[in-house]
Amino acid sequence: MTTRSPARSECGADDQLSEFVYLDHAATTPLTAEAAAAVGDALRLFGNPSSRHTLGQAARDALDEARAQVAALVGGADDEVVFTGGGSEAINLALRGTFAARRGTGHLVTTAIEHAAGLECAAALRRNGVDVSIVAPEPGGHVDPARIAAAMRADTVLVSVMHANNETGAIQPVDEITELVHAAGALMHVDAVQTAGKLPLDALGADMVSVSAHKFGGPKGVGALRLAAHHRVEPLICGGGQEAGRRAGTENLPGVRGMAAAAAAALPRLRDPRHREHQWRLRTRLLRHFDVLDGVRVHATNPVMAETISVAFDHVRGDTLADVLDLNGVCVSTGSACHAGRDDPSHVLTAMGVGADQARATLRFSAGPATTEDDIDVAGRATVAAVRQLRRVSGTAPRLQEAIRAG
Amino acid sequence: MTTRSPARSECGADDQLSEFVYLDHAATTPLTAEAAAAVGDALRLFGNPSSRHTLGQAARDALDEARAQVAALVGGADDEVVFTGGGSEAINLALRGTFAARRGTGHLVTTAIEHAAGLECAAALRRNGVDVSIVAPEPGGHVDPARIAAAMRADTVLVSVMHANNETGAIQPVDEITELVHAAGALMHVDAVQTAGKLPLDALGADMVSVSAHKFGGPKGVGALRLAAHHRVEPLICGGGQEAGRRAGTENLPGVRGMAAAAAAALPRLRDPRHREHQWRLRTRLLRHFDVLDGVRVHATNPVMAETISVAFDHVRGDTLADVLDLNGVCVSTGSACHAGRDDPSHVLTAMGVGADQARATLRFSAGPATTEDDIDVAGRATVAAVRQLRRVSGTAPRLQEAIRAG
Amino acid sequence: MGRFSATVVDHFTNPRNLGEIDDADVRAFVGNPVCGDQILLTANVAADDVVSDIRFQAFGCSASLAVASLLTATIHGSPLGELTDLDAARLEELAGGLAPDQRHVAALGADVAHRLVNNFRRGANDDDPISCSV
Amino acid sequence: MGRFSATVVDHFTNPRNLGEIDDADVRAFVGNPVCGDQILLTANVAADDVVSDIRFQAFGCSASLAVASLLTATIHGSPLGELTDLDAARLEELAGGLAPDQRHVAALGADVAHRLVNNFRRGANDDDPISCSV
Ligand SMILES: Cc1ncc(COP(=O)(O)O)c(C=O)c1O
Ligand SMILES: Cc1ncc(COP(=O)(O)O)c(C=O)c1O
Repeated sequence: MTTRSPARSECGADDQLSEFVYLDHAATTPLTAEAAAAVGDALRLFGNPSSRHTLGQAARDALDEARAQVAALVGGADDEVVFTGGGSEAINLALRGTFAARRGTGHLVTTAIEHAAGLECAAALRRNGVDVSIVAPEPGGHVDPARIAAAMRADTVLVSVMHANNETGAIQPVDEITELVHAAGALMHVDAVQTAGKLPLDALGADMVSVSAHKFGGPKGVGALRLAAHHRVEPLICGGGQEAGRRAGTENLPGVRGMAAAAAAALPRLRDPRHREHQWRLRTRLLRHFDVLDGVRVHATNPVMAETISVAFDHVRGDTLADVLDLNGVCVSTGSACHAGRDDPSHVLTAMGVGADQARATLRFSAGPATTEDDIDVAGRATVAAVRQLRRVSGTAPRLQEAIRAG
Repeated sequence: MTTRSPARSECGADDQLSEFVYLDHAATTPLTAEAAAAVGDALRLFGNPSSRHTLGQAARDALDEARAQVAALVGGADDEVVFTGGGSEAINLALRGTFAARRGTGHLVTTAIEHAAGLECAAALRRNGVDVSIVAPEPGGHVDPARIAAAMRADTVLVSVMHANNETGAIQPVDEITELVHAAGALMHVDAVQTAGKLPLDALGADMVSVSAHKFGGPKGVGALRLAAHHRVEPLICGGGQEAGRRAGTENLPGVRGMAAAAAAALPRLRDPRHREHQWRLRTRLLRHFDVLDGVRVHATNPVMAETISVAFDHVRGDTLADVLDLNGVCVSTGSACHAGRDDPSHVLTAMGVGADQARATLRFSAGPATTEDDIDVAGRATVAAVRQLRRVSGTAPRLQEAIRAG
Repeated sequence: MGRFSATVVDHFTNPRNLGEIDDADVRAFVGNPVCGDQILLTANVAADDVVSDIRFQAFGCSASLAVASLLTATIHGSPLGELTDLDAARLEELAGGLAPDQRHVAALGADVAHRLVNNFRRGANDDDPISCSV
Repeated sequence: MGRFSATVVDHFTNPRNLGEIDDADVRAFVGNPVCGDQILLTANVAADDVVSDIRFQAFGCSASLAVASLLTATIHGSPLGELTDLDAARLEELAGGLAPDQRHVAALGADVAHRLVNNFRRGANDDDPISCSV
């Protein structure tokens, strides 16, 4: 559907990318060339990092080096980085590990727009006797720090807020929240899965920060929790003394090396204003395509990640629209990937006050560092055509429209 | 140190293997060529299996195919396979997940020779109010089913016994134990991390079976729990609905594909009597090398895994011996890799009644499917020379010897 | 769209008989308030009970749109009497198979086909804005 | 053996002054009951207080064996009086660095060196089967 720049062909995922305009980077990203090479190298480095012989020590050295690279991305000292099996595990370790270390007592404050990992942890903690307060966002998709402050109590142990929302891209005021949480003597966790590799994390004052490699060009199934040295969590996975007793099991060396290489490749982008400008240009350009359509609404207000565009097209079903686009070689999603296949409207949009029909009419476009203006034009044109086609299929007969609204 | 067969060079790990005789397969194994290729392919297959678009569905199909391949290795239906971040996580899910689903009440029976993952889970459960009975092995390294039966109570929920011990290779009577456990209406978990790819697992009647890819030629950081459809565990990692709600988080597709390829490569070996005979020939051959030495004792009696040889050399420190061998290009370990760097004698040998001095004098040789008789000869000769050298260094003066014994 | 059969993809991409017949002999509407799928059929019936013209409009998941189109292609030129045999299983077969989470659209399609026959027999125009039977 | 310095590897692989002097002028023994490391030194001391011959036997971790050998190489030909300055830090330096979990052997080495001096000064033969100071 589009011509790719030659630089793209270095990337291992090129075979697939060349056929598709991929605008689902918030779900997962193609592996960067650096990460692919690092995984390949690590597959050959097969010793067990816990073995004392040369091959074990070579694996250990590779692990230590990777830890330093990931520490540079997430901020914090090397020994504050705990490798995990992904973003969800990091979040579980942060939330459930913190309360398990306190025998399941105390109060958790989190928000209604967290990822399923955060919300399900909150639900599990609540079932096990932890008090949980869930703060609703404002209609623009942001959590108001004043509402967090109001939810906090004397026995609040932990506050968990995401850095940017995966569905809307809304950037949350985590610095302000961290400040008030610390002032109240509580701990702060930030789910930075959507911002790692896109926004700097080293200045985050939170006690815990979760990231997932596959969202910033690393492999799937590996992530990290930045865990402040002063804070102790109960491990989710007990056993050997790996990760300084914070996560047992032979380390996922290929995954960790891949994540580290992706982190190292992402770091320079974080300091490069041209990269940010490019993403904003892409966003503006895509939205301009939609100007020819009626009934188009962008869900989140500023501040928002340029990369993530959540937009409702009235009288169109998001999942159906995504299918038409897919048939036209454009990969997007309706919201979080975890929701695919389920019919209930997004909990994030619902919490923002978006009605069920509007929520179901929503599509998420998410660009990556290699997305071009051509990609955006292909996607924009295909979307406009698809929306028009689907509106033609559903017709403009008042009765069907009325039914649609009532439904 | 040794000449390798040309077939070996297909293997991604060849660069390292060519310099070393690697006899530490119980700690971790080199990636098979099949697994390396599968990981490489999966790195290019970058969609999120939860995404509804074509790239997501391609990833989903690859995941489903891998699940079927792993199911063939562990036995059970495809939907009874839960992918995990390794053997330790599988064991944690089995043990802690079972009790969490019963609000942490009931009685667990396990053995003193389990891997740290099993023992630490038992300790964590005990801290949280579960009653735990730990059954000691017989001096030959085997758990007597009668002792398990004696430990069981009316409220016993779960019995967890490993298939073969990682330090001694002793094969446990898990079939007999499963039968008596089921007769008593309790659940059975088998830690098959050491036997997967070496012994058939499909006939295991246990309700749960744990495996780890890197022990049978797959990548590190990925494993599986075979979880009977009738049995529900509380997830360790809450969040998205992946793994049918049993383990949240974007799936480790490269890892899972690598594990599946390794499983498929291992399956024919399981049915090949020549492979078993080869492993027994290697074992016998290595032990014959030690005939020239005094004070050599093999810890486990039959039945034992041919691959795993745990042997004490009197008046020699196992860790020091391992270092000498490492300097001579032979990689072995003193026991479990998790123990490396710690001075406390092995909990497995201690439970078997082996004294601290004998336990510290122990080395574990563990062969793999590609180990040759040449490898064994190199290792055998190097070990004999090293034992003699170290005995020379410590001397035969009665006082030092006496001190050694007293220590 | 690997989850869809070639037939579904075809009808989804190139819907047949799209639209609404203004002065139709008979109309039928069905809606599923759970998943939101909706199909409107308008048809003309010739003297020999054969469906001489039929159009659809639909809102919903991709499979429901495809099944609505497939339905009109199947019904067009058929005697109304044959439609009573058109059940969900038959529609699923005609669709070249449906994934488990798409199967409800076959029931929806069969339902609206039966409504079309009933409405014609009763001389009624099914005008409930939402009716649900699935 | 990437965790060991080149010096440690050298002394571990090619121990200097291995053995026991049968009629030694002085003997010193140290043992660490926690980790089990043990070093026996036997030495002859010339009239000018210079160590004219020294041998070791050792049991323990690789680093302890290497340090025992290094110790004899350091002591050999030196005046006994200089040995009191030989502390754990100096031994670690001579060893080309020790990993944190190996550092206890430097203390063990310094201890047995000091015992050698003391035993010679006191004219005693340290014969406790196990003595521990680390
Ligand atoms: C018997 C046994 N169980 C469990 C494990 C843990 O597996 P992993 O390190 O892959 O988590 C191991 C190996 O480390 C093992 O040998
Ligand atoms: C904000 C957010 N948190 C957590 C996760 C979970 O990450 P993973 O699927 O890698 O476990 C995701 C993505 O799935 C996410 O977008």
